[in-house]
Parts: sequence; structure tokens; C-alpha cells
Amino acid sequence: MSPELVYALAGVGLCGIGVSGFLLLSHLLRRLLAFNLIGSGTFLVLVGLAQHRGVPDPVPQALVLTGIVVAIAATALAVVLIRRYFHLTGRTSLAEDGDGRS
Amino acid sequence: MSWWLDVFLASALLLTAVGVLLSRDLFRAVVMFMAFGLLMALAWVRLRAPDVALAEVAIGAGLTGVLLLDAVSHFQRGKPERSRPEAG
Amino acid sequence: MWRGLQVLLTLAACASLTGVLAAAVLSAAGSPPPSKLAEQLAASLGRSGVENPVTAVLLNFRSYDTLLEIGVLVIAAMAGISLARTRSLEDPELRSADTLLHALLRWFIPLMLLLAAYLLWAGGDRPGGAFQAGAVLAATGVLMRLGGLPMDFVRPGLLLRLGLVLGFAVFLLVAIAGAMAGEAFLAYPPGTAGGLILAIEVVLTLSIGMILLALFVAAPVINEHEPEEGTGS
Amino acid sequence: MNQLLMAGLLFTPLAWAALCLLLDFRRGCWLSWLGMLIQVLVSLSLWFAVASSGGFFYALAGWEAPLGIALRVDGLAVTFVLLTAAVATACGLHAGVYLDARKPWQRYFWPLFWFLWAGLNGVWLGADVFNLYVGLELISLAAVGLVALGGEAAALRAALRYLFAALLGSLAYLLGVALLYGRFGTLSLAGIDGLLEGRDPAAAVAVMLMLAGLALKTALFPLHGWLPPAHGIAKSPVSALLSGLVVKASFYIAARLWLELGDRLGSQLLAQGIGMLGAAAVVWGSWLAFRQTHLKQVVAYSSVAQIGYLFLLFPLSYAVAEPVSLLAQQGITLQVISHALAKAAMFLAAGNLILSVRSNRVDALGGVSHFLPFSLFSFGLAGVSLMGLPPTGGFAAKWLLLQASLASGQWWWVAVLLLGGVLAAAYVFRIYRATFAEDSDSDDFFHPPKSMEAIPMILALLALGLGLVAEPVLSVLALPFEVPVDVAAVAVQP
Repeated sequence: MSPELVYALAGVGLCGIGVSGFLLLSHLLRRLLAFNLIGSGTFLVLVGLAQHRGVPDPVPQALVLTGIVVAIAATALAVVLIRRYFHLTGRTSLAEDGDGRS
Repeated sequence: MSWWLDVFLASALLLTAVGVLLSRDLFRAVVMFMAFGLLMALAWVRLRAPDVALAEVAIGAGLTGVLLLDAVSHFQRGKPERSRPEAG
Repeated sequence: MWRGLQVLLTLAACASLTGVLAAAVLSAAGSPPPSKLAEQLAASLGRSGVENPVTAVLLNFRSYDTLLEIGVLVIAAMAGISLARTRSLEDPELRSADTLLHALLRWFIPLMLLLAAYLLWAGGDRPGGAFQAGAVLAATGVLMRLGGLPMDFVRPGLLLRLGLVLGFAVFLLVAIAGAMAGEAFLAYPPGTAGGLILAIEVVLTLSIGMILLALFVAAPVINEHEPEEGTGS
Repeated sequence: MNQLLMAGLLFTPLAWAALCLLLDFRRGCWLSWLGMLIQVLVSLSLWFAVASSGGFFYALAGWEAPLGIALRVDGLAVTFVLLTAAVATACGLHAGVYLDARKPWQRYFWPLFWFLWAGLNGVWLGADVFNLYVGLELISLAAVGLVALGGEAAALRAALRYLFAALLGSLAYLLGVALLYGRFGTLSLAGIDGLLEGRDPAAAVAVMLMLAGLALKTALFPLHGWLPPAHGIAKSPVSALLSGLVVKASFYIAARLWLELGDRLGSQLLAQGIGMLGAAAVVWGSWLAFRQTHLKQVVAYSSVAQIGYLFLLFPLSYAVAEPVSLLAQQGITLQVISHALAKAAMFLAAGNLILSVRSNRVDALGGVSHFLPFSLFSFGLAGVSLMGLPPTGGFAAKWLLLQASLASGQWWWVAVLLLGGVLAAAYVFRIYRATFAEDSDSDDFFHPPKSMEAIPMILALLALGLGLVAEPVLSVLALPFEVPVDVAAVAVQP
């Protein structure tokens, strides 16, 4: 197994971990962290799998750069929304009952 | 030799990710996430993607981390955000 | 009890998802080598205007992706500042009187700016480029803000919005200029690719820095102009 | 000529987004009228250009498909571009009057609106799986921004739910893209289609992931939980955009993937399963629409139901004869168009009703029938299209789907089509009954301007008339498509 493939599989693992966190956690910031983990895992799969023959491939690297920028845009927007939501309601989760404060 | 380095780095990534999600303290979770970003940057170096590594350090670990830390520190001060005039 | 079962089921589902994905990755890796995109890219790199292949993909071959992606950033920044209603990017509560910190920052910030300039310039033939440089620029702003340095020079208003959109607008103008000259949308006229890419990268760096900083600054809720509850239609 | 039209089509929304960001709401509104006029003219010319001389690939930045990004300009794409121009213009005109220009955050409405439009056009024309991802993100973030605009707690909550669902869906899609690129080394959909031979486990997993992510973004039952809050809480013109166009974008990508690759990567089980979920969405969504206490929630749940019909495409186009599959595709296309027109009309009319009685509750509508008969009539006319009664576009769509079901021996979908129509009638008539209730003691109605009443009426009439002009609209879909040499060359195995 080539080293690149090790990273691709680690990326798959990250996706699994991230998705379970995304589904099981209710705190909005934790879900945001989980989202970022899934994103990183996806990027590792993209580059690791494309380069598994050991040749660097600039196309997926450029795609990952685009993906990182889109991810920070989404994360930053989510943080703004979460903070304002917290400010207005005192809640940090979307659950109907309990206020889910950590 | 270098193969073991890759396996080690990959396992460290996975363990840190679990740590991010399982840590009870939100502040610690975010700090772990920043460490995760740095490990990712190392992984990008190993994947011969220096452009991505630079972006990961600056954006993934740096800016995202600071953004989240800033948010956590306000959550942990309780409901009134800092700029409420009456909050002392 | 019910919650525990739910957690177990979710974990099991995620584990099987991971297994299927891993199998797919291994299966894809075992397949015969596919298209010849890499050779095509190597053959066309000379005509792209830059030597760093990642920059060539981002700002020439797949520049439409990058244009839309800057659009995504602008959207996030707009949505952020639409909620924030900040008066100033400066945070009065954070303005500290710690002279040691100020002195340190005054040394550190020029270094950061230098790093951003280097990354921007390096993007043509070495690792680096507008995104990394823009992120460093934004980080500099964040440091200044956290360190409590005065930032009166950036106020939300026309100037801030102009800064947010500047990189996007210049990119778009270059894109339409190519189309007006009879080429495809986003195409650079022959021989001008290198210069135009550098120009686009410079304004993109400024705008990306501004956008990320604006999003960081927009996050705190400042309680001065609470919107009256609308009718919500 | 086509080159210039394409450049104009891509340039205008992005440029207007940038310009409007520099203006306040009023000036942005005047400028946007000009932009909408340009977009409508460009879309119409492009539609006629494609209708007369066939589709083509448009290579962006002058680089052909696998290396660069090519746009696929075919009959279906330009039809949806035209549909977007029509619906977005209607929503934009309505929003210019409907939204309160004095609110400071309203200045961000126009930039977000134009970015949304740019993203939609990008998706209709997209032929590159990663470019489609960026287009989807553009749409999602602009839509979330529009929902959150104003920053009230309930809107933020809905926006956050929407954002998280959209992000998860996008990542599932992106993971599929990563697998496809790893397997085939190209991102162009045509290239992947050419390289794919028979069954391929990696590609199958990739397409399943992408379909799952897109189903979440399209709010297919049981992943629809985020849709009603977001579409219900947004301002009415925004709801109209979201229900009419935005959910169709992710469905469109799913349909394109399925029609290109589904024959080799799908299975009968998968196709029937997706169809079942669609059928469940029709029944469950309609039932919930019937039960809602708030007017816009009724309309939003009705969207969940109407989206369900779209997913009948999957069973009706898998492993069936070519003409049957074509019938199904035409039926689904008509359903997308008629639902976009009718639902936009319905949300805009609902906005007028709510503005008039100053309440979102269904039981507060009593007496409004005397006061706003025009808006109420638009609402009902749009409802007739949703029910699928002749001669509306909804009827033409269901008629084609019915024929496809019977011709492929899948009679069970006929029951769904009929039941869905009856349930739609139930929730539309419930609103009507509420408006005729005389027990209301309030006669304090606000009268919205005439222009705001005219817009939903025009949309509703378009939905009604679609059934009569279905033939020429559908003929554009079957146009010859010019396949450039480069794409064909990539498709050859190395």
C-alpha cells in the first residue's frame, strides 16, 4: 500500500468520525467542528486517492484549496449565525427542549 | 521507515479527531482542532502538496481556530454577550 | 436507554459507511490508470502564464471555479455583516494599554505583512498564492484586533463593502474583457496571462484578507441597534 | 453570437451582485430592474438560438473540457435558464415592493439575490462535477443568507438548520466527486460517462453518496425536516425563490447523474427505493400541509409533497424502453417547470394575504376573500396546477408520468399520482374555506399595491397555460446536441 493510500484511508476514517459526531452531538459549535473534520477527510481522500501512484497531481490540490476556502466561508458564516442565535435565545443547540448549554 | 511515519501521522490524525469530538470542555476541543489542523498540514507536506499545507496552516488551523476560540470564550461567559451595557 | 441505543445504531451506521467507503477507495486504487489529464496539464502549463501548476489550475484552467468561490466568500461576508451591525472593526473593550504587547505587535505585524507579500509573489512559480497571502493578511488583522491596536481605518460602510468586492470585481472585469475581445468568458488574451494573473492575485489577496477579517469581526454581537421584531411575514 | 450571449448570461448576475453591494436597497432595486431585463432578454435569445440550431459545449477560459471547465448548453439547460429568469424576475419585482426598504440590512438582499441567480445558472449549465459543487455551495450560502436576513431568533434557527443540512449534503456530494476523480482522473461528466464500462464498485459508491447528499439538499422524505422552517420563515419573495428554484438545482444534478450513469451504476432496488421515498413524500408532505396552522407552512409542506413527484423519475427511467424513459423525463421536466411557476405564485400570493391580515395564521384569514379576491384567486389558480387538473402544466406533467408508469408496467405509481392530487385539493380548499369564514370581527385590512397582486397572477397564469404549450417546450429537449471532438477523444480508453 502506497503512503498516499494510507492518507486516503485516514480521510475515510475522518469522514466516518466526523459524520458520527455530526449526527450525535447537539452543541452547534461541536457540530461545526465535526463538519470541518468531514471536510478535511474528504480533502485527504481527494488528493490521496488521486496521487496513489506516487505522482503529485496539481488538479486535486487546486480543488482542495478551493474546498478549504469554501469551508472557511461556511464555518465563519455559521459562527456568526450561532453567536447571534445564542445572543437572542441563550441556546447553543437546535433541540426543542433543554437549552443544551455545554 | 517513511511508511511508518505516514501510518503514525494518519493514526495521530484519527486520534486527534476523536479527541476533538469527545473532549468535554469545548475550549479544549477547539485547541485539539487547531492541533488537528497542524497535523493536517504535515500530512499535506507528506502528500507533496505544499500549497495546500500553507493554506491549511493559515486558514484551517489558524483562522478557523481563532474564530472558534473567540466564540467559545463568549459562550463560556454565559448568556449576556460582552457588549451588553449592563454586563459588568 | 433509548438514547444509548440510538447512539449505538448511529455509530454502527457510521462504521459501516466507513467500511463501504474504504472498500470503494481500495477498489478505485486497484483500477487501471484512467484519463491523461496530467499529461494534458503538463503540456499546457507553458501557455498558462505561471509556473506553479496549482496556481495555473486555480487562475487559468479552472478559473471559473475560483471566480465562483470568491463569490461564496463575498456571500459569507455579506451575510455576516448584515447580521452584525458593527460600527467599527475596532473593538473598544479590547483596546488594551499593555505597552509590552503593543511593542511586540508593532514588530510582529510588519513581519506578517512581509510574509503575505512574499506568499503572494511566490505564487507564480513556488508554493503560495492569493489564498495563503490573504489568510495571512486576515490573521494580521485578527492579531491587531485581539491586541487592541486601533483600527479606525476600516469602518463598515461603502469603503468596507468596496474592499470586500474589489477582488471579485476586478476578476470579473478581466473575465468579461476577454469575452469582449472575442475570446471565451474568462480567457486571457494571448501573452497577457502572466501579468493579468498577478494583478488578479494582488486584488484577491486584499479582498480575501478583508473578507475573512470582516467575518471575524462580525461574529460578536454588539447590542446597540437591536432590530425591532419584524412582522416576519 | 452564442459566445456573447453566454458571456452576458454568466457576467450579468455576478456583476449586478457586485454593483448592488455598493448601493442601498432602493437604488439596488432600480439597478436590478435593468439587470432583470437584460437577463430575461439574454435568456430568451439563448433559448431561441439553441431551439433553432441545437446545443453546444461552451469552453470557459478557452480550455476544453477535461483540463478546463466546459458548460453544457442544451435544450434542457436553456429551458431552465429561461424558467429561472422568469421566476426570479417575478420574485425580484415583488420583493422590490414587498420588502421594507427602511431596514438597514435590506441592502444585502439584492447582492444575495443576484449571487443566487448566478449559482442557479451555473448549475443548469454545469457539466463538470466539481464546478457543480461550487455552484451548489454558492446557491446554499446565498439562500441561507437570505433566510437569515434580519436576524430574528426564529429565522436564525431555521437558517442554521438549513445551513447544516446543506453543508452535510455538499460534503457527501464532494466525497463522491473525490472518488470519481480518483477512479477516472477527470471531472467532466461526459468524460466519466465515456470511461465508465459496466459495473464499477467505486463509481457506484461515489454516485450513491452524491445522490444521498443531493437528496438531503432537495429535501426528499425523510430528509425534509429543514425545509418547512426555512421556507416558512423567510420573507415571501425569498420563500418563492427557494421553493420554486433552489431545491430544483440539487434535484437537477441528481437527475443528470442518474440519466448519464444510472444505467450502469444503478439497480432496480435503488430506483424503486428512491421512487418509494418520493411517493412517501407526496403522501406525508400533503398530509402535513393539511394539518398546518400557519399559511406559509402549508405552502412549504406542499413543496415537500411536490418534490416527491420529481423522484419518480428514478424508477420510471431505469431499465425501461427508451420511449418510456423519454416520457418520464418530459413529465418530470414539466413538473419542475409547473411547480416552479405555481409555487412561486402561491408564496407571493400568500405573502400578499399575510401582509393584508397581518398574521401568518390560517384561521386569521377570515373575510379576506372580500378584500383581496385577486391574490386569493392567484393562490387558487396555482393550487389547481398543484392538484394536476387540466389544462394546467401540472396536469400535463402528471399525464405524461401516468403514461410512463403504465407503459413500464409500474402501475403502483398511478395511485400515488391520483392520491397526491386529491390531497393537494384538500389543503388548498382548506385555505379557501378559512378565507370565506365570516365570523371574523376584524375588518382592518391592509391593501397591498396592485403590482404586487399582478405578479403572482401572471405566474399562476403561466403555470396554467403551460399545459397548452407543453408540446413546443418539450420539443426543445429532444434537440440534437453537438458533441465536440475533444470530449469524444477523452472518452477513448488510453
